[in-house]
Amino acid sequence: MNKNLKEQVLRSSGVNVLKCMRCGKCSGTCPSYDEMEYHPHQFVYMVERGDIETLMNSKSIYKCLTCFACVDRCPRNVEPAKVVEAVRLAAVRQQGNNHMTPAQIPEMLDDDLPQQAVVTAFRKYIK
Amino acid sequence: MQVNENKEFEPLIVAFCCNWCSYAGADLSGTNRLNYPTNVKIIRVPCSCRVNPMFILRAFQRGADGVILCGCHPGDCHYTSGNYFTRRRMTLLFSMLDFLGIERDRTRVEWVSAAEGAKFAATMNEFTEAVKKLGPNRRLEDLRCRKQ
Amino acid sequence: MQKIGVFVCHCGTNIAATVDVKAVAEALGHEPGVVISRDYQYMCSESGQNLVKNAIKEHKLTGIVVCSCSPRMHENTFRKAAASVGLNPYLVEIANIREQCSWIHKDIATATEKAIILGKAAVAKVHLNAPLTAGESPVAKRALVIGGGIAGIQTALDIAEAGFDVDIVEKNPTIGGKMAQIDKTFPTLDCAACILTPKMVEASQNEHITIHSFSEVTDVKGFVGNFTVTIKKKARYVDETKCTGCGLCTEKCPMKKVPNEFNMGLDNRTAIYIPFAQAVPKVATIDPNYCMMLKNGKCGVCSKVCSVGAIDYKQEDRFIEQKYGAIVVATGFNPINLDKYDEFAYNQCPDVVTSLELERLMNAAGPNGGTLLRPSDKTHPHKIVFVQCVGSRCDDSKGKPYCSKICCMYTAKHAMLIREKYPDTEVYVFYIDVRTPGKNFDEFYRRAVEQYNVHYIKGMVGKVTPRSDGKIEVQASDLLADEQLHIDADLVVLAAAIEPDKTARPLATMLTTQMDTNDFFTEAHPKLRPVESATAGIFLSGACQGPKDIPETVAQASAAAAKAIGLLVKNSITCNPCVAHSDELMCNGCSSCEKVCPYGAITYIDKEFRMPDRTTAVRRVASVNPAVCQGCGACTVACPSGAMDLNGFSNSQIMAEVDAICK
Amino acid sequence: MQEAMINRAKQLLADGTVNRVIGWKRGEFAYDITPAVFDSADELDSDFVFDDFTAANVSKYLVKESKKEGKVLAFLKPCDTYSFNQLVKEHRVVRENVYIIGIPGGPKLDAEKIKAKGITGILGVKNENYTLKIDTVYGEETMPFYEAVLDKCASCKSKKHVVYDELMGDEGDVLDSDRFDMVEKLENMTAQERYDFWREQLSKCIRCNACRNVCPACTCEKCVFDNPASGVENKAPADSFEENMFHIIRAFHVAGRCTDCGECSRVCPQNIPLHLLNRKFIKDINELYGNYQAGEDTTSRAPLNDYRQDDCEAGIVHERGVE
Repeated sequence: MNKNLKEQVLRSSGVNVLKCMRCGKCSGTCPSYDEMEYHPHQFVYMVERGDIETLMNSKSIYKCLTCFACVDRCPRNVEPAKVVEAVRLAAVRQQGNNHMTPAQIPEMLDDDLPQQAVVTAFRKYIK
Repeated sequence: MQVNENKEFEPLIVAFCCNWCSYAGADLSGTNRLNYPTNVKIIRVPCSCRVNPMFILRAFQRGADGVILCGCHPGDCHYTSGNYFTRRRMTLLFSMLDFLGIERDRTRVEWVSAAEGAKFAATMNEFTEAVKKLGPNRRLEDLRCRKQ
Repeated sequence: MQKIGVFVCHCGTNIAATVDVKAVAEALGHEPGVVISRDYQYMCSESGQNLVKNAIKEHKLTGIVVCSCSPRMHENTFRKAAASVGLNPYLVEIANIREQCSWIHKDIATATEKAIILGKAAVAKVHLNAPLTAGESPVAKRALVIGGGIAGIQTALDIAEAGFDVDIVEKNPTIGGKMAQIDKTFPTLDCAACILTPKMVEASQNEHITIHSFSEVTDVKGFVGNFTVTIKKKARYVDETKCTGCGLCTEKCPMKKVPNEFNMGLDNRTAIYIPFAQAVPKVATIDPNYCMMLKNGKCGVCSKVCSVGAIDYKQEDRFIEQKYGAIVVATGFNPINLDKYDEFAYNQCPDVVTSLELERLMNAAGPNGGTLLRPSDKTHPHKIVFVQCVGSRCDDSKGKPYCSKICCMYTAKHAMLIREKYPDTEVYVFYIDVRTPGKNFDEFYRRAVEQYNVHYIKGMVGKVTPRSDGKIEVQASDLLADEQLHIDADLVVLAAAIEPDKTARPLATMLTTQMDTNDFFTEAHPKLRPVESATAGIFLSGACQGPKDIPETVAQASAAAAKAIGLLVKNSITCNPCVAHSDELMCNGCSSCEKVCPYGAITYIDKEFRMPDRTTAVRRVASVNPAVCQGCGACTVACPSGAMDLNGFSNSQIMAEVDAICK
Repeated sequence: MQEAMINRAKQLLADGTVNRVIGWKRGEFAYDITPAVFDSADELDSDFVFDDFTAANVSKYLVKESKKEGKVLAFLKPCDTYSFNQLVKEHRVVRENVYIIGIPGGPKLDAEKIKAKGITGILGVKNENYTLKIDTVYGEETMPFYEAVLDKCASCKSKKHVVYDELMGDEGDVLDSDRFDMVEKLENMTAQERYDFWREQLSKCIRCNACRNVCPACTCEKCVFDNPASGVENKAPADSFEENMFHIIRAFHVAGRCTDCGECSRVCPQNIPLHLLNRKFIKDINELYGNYQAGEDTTSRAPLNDYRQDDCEAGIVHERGVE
């Protein structure tokens, strides 16, 4: 279990996973359920257990549509979609270490490339 | 305030405790033989809301170095709402004393239930230590009441 | 001239081991006013008490201080001892030198010093103690029960059984409450009407019970033993004393399209109606919102057909006033409104029903005569989905934070009854947890699973979608199979959370009783006084205090009755003499004290005063009702002029203690 | 204005609406103006004054006046109406016995500030385009008008009348005032600095009781400080403690009831900024329990006679301001 990762996910999602009463309504309501290896209620529970890496390595994090149906319907206001988003963010950030360095920028610059894309790339990959 | 032989400052602490929770909590810390300093002297009141700001000022006038007020936890008041009024009154009074430059650590409100003997003892230990650090109450004393 | 006796207890070695009791007795003997100071092995023992008593007699003591254990322990012992030899019990003070001194300190010198200071504080206080006499106030030998459901009926029957008059106030035209609407009861599956209606009849025939149906409490004044209550008897446009309940008017009434609240609006009734066949009182009531005679003066059929002339279109609300010694609140519950849970499509689809609606659908007196049919097309449902915890166990923003307690059991009951009667029906129950503590409860639920083959699925329904083909698509998760299920159901039943009746909150204000944030009445103590409110003389019965099933409700109803009877058998109640009192000469009449009084014990009167210049002036001054005041002292601090003071803990007494401690 | 007020008062006396008028009259000096009751038109003509020095709040006098026979006419400035309303709320005045004419408020002038400029022998003042022309026995002097304004008017909180039977002049609004600035400044000092500040100020107290006697919230039938049975009776500040005690208790007793009319500081002969104590309570109440203006209405619960289950704990004092 990776404690730092768990804290990072909890902090960036702002979700208190301990509020979950394991009713499964999030998964009952999820339109992407069949696409996902791990389902919304499992996200909440696995984050509670600190099992973040498994989630990060799963395709499930990209299957969430962020439709927020689970957030809307969760009786305990746990907001599972925000947890999924936070895990996705953790995955994205972690990969960044060897994706882009400032030195690479000049060769990448392209007049057609919007500047915002560079900024976004940094925001995503360097941390 | 007492000064003992090795000159260590021994503060005088007056504790107002409500009859139903905190006084019983103090009794429980006795029953469980949990130590706290002799500096603390308890006055029993029916409810923390019985404590008039004048009593607190009076204690300081007569030489107390710290005053602590204990009552039931909010929501548990024997009289249902007394401690809610206490909380507002004491918040404002303590804020005013602070405004006048009186040390903040000389006053305190703590909620202690009848089951929290350990909390009572710990609170009294802590509070006594805090007041000890401040030294004798000089900013709110009546010189005529100072003991030689 | 004060003559004070000091008695220092060794408590064996409990005190004497760490406090030099002789030194304490010696030191306190020199305090002003102290004429005798003694120490003794066990002051609370027979011989110790005799020592105290003899000293009181011999020295004609005006007050005593006992340095011993906590006053919570033996204050009463020594008060009684003092009273037995003629010393007012409130002239006794205890210095707590055991729990708050000897037991917590180890050093004999400092512990002794502290014990002396605590003793001095008690002596300083007892100097200012005044003899107090507990007042008495009479008890009106009549009880009021607010709410005529099973809780109210049971309470009233028990009180009447003890021989006291009791009035039931019920806001609906009939007593019976929710239980009257229920089809069968768990865990025995006997029919609710069969066990309830005999009780209703018993209540109506009991000579001690008066039923005020279609009535409301509008005002409560007074205090324990002496409440004055105003009851509004709403106009029902039918003379109760004449109506025989023959029902001819309800047959002939031309206005037949009124949603029938008894059947949860699943069918219609007439504008003049009797809620159900076994209603008590069995008297017709005209609904003024639908009656054409009352609305535009055209009709009058019921009046024409009534052979006893009971119809009275000119009837008005009547108010009656009655004195009561005790009040029992039994206002019950309602299922919550499901408007905000649109994922369950309750408002879109008639075939999504609440459990209480299902009770009516299945009941022989219900809209379908006991055959379970879908409300939309009156066909047999073959697949039924039950959804648990709808609005219960939610975050505050999403619903009720508590467990509604009864849903697990009634759902098991529904599932079982359906499978019994219609074996071709598949029943699914989506649950988060199945909570069935109670006698024969878990066995009952297991029977539903094992014998009746009800599909219990751990998981929650996420979405309910009515389809054009008449099916209802239920999307849910099955957590154990780790699967998302899609069920084409014919009927969906929602176990809606229950909440206290809306009339409870204004009633609590009238009664000055406390409620929690969910509007359930707060009991005086959650463990030890579960059927009393914190306000003396007000008792709680049934679901108004928290979610309850029928057996629990009846148990609590009888407990509340026992408490009320315990009060009513007394001719008078002794009041706590340590109450607040106001010095009229100093009172400003500013109403601050009234605002902080949790018991409504303070009222204001205009009183004439003779002024120093011999004129008279009328001033508004506070007056404390000693029978209501509980002696918290909140008013004493709210009072800016210091007119308000508290017996037994007066300003001067507490300041004397402060001074003695700080000396 | 004075002319119009006298005329209206005479009318109301004549038609029997009221049988007396409470207003102001001149004392020994032009700036020495005190509240007074007038029984007749003649008295009004000869003595009634309303000018830049009529700062006194007459509300408190109505505690006694409103209990006498017949109706009394009172001219109330906006700040006075708050005091009056608060007294109605506390059942201290009989509303039906008072006919209120709302009159425009200040800014009123502080004679002390004029004298501080070395200007003495004041006979009268005139405000010309915010230059104060002062007629003295030694000739005319001038000074900027705003430098002579009373402190309580400089931080005026409202130009609105919260209660009246009729209005003279235009109705104003509640203002955004900077009245808590000085409280905030003190809060940001160290405890030692605050202590030194208040010791210096309160040690000037001579216990003349002017603050208490003028305060419209201090209307107790018997003040605790005059009551031997209260245990805190004292009539002279014999020790620094008593200087503190008197002012803390007085401020606490009016907390949640003080309308911030500023009369206490205006009348203090020692110029102690007593209003800061009251404003500290008002500021705390606003910040901790929600904005509350005493006297704004006659029905709301005073903050100290009210509570919320989620109120902050007393420990919040440790988290605010500077130690």
